[in-house]
Amino acid sequence: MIVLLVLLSLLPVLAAFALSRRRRFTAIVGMGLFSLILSAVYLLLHAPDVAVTEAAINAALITFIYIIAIRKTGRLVVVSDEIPGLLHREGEQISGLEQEILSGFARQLGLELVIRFLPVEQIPRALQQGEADIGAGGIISEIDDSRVLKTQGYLPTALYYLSRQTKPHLKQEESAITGFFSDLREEFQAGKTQACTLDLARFVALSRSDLSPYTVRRLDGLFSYIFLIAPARERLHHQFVSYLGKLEEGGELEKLTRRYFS
Amino acid sequence: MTIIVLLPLLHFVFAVLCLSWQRGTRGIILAALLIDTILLGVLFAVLDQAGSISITLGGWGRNVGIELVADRTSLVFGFLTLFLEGSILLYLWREHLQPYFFMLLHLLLGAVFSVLFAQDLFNIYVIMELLTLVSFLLVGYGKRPQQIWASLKYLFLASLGMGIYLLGVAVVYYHAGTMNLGLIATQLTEQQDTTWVLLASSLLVTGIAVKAGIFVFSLWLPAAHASASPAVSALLSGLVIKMGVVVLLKLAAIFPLSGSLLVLGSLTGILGIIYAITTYELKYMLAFCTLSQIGYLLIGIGTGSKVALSGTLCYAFAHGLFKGLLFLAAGSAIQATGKKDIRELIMERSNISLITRAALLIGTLGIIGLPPFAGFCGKALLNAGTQSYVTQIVLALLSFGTVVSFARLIPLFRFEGGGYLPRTKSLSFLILALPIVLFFPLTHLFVPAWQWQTSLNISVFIKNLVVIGMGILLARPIANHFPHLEKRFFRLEEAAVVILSGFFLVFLLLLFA
Amino acid sequence: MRYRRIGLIVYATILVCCFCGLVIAFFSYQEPTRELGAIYLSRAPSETGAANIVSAIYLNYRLYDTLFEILIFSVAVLGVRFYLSDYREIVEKIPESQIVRTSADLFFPPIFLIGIYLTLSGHLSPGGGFSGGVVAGTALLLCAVALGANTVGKRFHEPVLRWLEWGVLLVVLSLPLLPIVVGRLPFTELLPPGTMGKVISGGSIPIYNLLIGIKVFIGTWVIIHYFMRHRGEV
Amino acid sequence: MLMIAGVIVSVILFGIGLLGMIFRRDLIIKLLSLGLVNGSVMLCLVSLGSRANGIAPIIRGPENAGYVNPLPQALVLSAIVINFAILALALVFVMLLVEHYHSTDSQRIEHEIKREREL
Repeated sequence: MIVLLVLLSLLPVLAAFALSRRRRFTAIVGMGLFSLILSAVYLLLHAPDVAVTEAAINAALITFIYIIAIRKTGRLVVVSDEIPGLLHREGEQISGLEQEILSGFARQLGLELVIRFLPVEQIPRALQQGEADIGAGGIISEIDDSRVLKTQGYLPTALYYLSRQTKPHLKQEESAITGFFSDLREEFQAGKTQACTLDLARFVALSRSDLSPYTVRRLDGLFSYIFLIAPARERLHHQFVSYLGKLEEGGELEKLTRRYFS
Repeated sequence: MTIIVLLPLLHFVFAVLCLSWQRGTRGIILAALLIDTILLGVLFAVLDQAGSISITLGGWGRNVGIELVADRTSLVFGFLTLFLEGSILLYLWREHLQPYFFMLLHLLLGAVFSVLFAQDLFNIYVIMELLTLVSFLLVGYGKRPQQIWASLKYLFLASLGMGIYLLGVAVVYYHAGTMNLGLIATQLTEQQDTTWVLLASSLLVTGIAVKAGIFVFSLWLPAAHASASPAVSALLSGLVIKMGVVVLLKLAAIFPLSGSLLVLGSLTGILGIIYAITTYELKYMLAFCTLSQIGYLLIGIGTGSKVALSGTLCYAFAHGLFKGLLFLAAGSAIQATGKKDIRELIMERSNISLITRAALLIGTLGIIGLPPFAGFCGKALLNAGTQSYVTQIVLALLSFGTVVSFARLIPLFRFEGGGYLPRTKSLSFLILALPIVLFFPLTHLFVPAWQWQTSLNISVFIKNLVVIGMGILLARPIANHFPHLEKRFFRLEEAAVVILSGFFLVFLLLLFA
Repeated sequence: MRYRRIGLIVYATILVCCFCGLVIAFFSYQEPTRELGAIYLSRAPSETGAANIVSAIYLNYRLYDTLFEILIFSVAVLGVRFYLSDYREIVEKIPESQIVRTSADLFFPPIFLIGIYLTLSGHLSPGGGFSGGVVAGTALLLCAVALGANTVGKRFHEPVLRWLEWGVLLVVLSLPLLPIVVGRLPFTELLPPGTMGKVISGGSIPIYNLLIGIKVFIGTWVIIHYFMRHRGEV
Repeated sequence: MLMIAGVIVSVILFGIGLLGMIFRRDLIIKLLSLGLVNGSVMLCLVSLGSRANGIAPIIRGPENAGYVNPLPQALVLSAIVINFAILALALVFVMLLVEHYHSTDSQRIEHEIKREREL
């Protein structure tokens, strides 16, 4: 009787715990455990048939197929915006400085590199949801987002403020870089954009088109490019930081940088 | 009496046969149609004499076994199923579909037949879940992402609804000690303390309402019905939605639901028609219209008089026919032009076959209730069955709204051009169009003559014609000046919240009724 | 936008709490009527001959419900097969460690036997076709994890499996209609109940258990196989 | 007493499942919550049939007292299988969606679909 009451009161706690987890794996295993306890409760409520069925179907089978469905076998998933020079498509291939760094890192870990393109502002969310491991694509060290982990800066950069008005003035909220770069470029070519902030790589890529109606101002301060890591992947964060450190020490980073930004 | 067991079970057997004997799919289809016709004919003959028949499976008593009951309601819906089945199978005759599809179709039909005869709350739960799963798979059959998402949303909300329903079953079983609807009714008259009925009936109604296409509850419906393939949309809109209504009819016979059903009916009718007026995508418009037409049926059930119940049956039958026809014809019009928007369809009307447009016209005439077409008969009976002025005004408003939303189709019907349409499809339109045109003589099979005498008079004709005329005149100004409507409620999370709010609405309505 | 979201959160939380409170409050916690349960308990042993009353209800008194349930299970298996069949396949990595294989070898026979036992003794003790079939399927799951799903899958001839699956379903669906041939109403029990507690007793309950067990075993294996072969990356 | 505890716990579980379905945006977790909603109703049914110091409804001897109510258990057996079917099929559909949208976030999928329809 007392065992039964204890188990019964454990059920809501376990369910609430499992369903509030950020990682899906934990949630699924938690619900599997929940089903196991539920089947024990059924047994104590003198319902052995139900207990056996519950344990076989809900605790074992469902948990198994859910775990299988979410299992990522050896993939390093990167979400990124498409920035010429850093990470961009050339036909079927993806190339760029960040792509070289990431593929080297993936090779070191023995994982397959998968890159998906997302607008910049959606990257932290994707990382937080566990849909991806690393966020890339010209992310500035100034990014104000405590939900994700950051690496050190691997390449110094600068920020430029472009405006159609003659006397550019900068508001705080206009300093964010948002959306797909390709959309931004189209808008620039159509002349729709009034003002925006750009980092060095984006600025270089844009400067091939006509920027004459804009006044350009370089912002003060030291900026650099960084990577973002999913908050649940602390170990990966640690490995990536040390990998970047090694690249810098060995001078390989400089070589790579020169290949793309001479 | 074995008929009411055979009708569903034979369909399940056919379903399995479809899958294992792939070459004979067409033969199986024809055999199923033939057997259905014969069985329903026999059932009609039996019911004509007996009124209603019942069987308790296994020869056990009503309390321990499962009882099946066939009455006038099941007969009417059975014939509706037969018409839709024939038409849809002909529509799909030339299309290359996998045997899997036909298996699902037969499972759906079998489940529909078993809902009609079900008399046990848990039995209804199991059948409704089968119905949910099969229609979920049918909506997603094309594997397009939009379809997949629409059907997933449907599954989420419908099985949430069924969870609520099962909770209601638990409450009923706990207090009444049985799940047989007839026995519950006797329990209700014997017990003194029946406060539990409030909770039980609001849970049951909420659960079923999610599947019955009532506006506040079934917000999954527009996306699912609009993104499915035409034949599936016709089946879902014409038939599957009605099964929820059938269950509500059965529930209303024992629980005191009339007031709340009246309010829910007016709500779903008016909200549905408002959304239909502002939507220009043809299939979405039809789907919203389905939501509003369910309002008629609920008002009829809520009124509860004999004439109104006949009207409900009549209108359900009619709505199944014309909504099936409209969805099939809309599907082939969209297929012919590649356009979904009504305005674009009108521009390219010369590519749409004349027969398709004629079918659309007959469906439209049916739905706006021009005498003597199908919609009119149901509306006349419903009108005569209600005494209160408020209900009559609501009914008139609904008719008016329907006319306004369908008046935009009028330019489509100009007699010109015309593309190609396979003969089997024309035949499938004919199967549904014929009963729409000849609906009035058909209703004499299940509506007693005295009900017609009380409900058919010159004022009903005039009223209907005035509403139709006003609707056509005012269609353009109304559609042009309608404000933009909020579409956020149709998302998954919001829809779930709205279902919960709907539960409280039903609860409060029952509390103060 | 943000305020809307907060408003929604507050509103929904209040709604859910009210819902729970309402249901708890409106339950009248009197002693429930046990009449129907008592009827089953007193009548079932003599009428059906099954010692496990749950089985007696499940496969005799309320067999009609169970038919729908089997159909639902079959639809699920069918759906998984249909929708995953053209989903991208993955190259399987078979674990190389000997421990996994040995433990699979060690555990497969007893678990499989438990499954068979549960299936066949459903009318005497807890269990029955559904749980037995799933347990036996889980035994195969162990093998599939250790040896790879495709290796295990090759040992089954796929068409035979499919025929067996649908054939069994056909038999289960047409068995209740069999009494019509004899001139009695469908769903009537034709076999004698036998002595309660004996291995052969319970009328047709063991037959249904066996058929359902086979059906569910195959279905479980198909589900496991397809999920392992077309592993997702959700 | 036992029954009351069972009913209260199952209604609380129902509420937790509802909250999970509404607030978690991840489809997989939404599905788990749906499973919880259905599972809680089953717990409710089983505990309605229970009684203190009961015996499992498997007849061992001639005495005929103290058995718990077998009917809810038989119903729950059906419900568990139905729940399984729903969860398995919905998972397949989620996998198909992820193949296309690369996300299990319901709101993002909804957003993408809206954009596709407007195009």
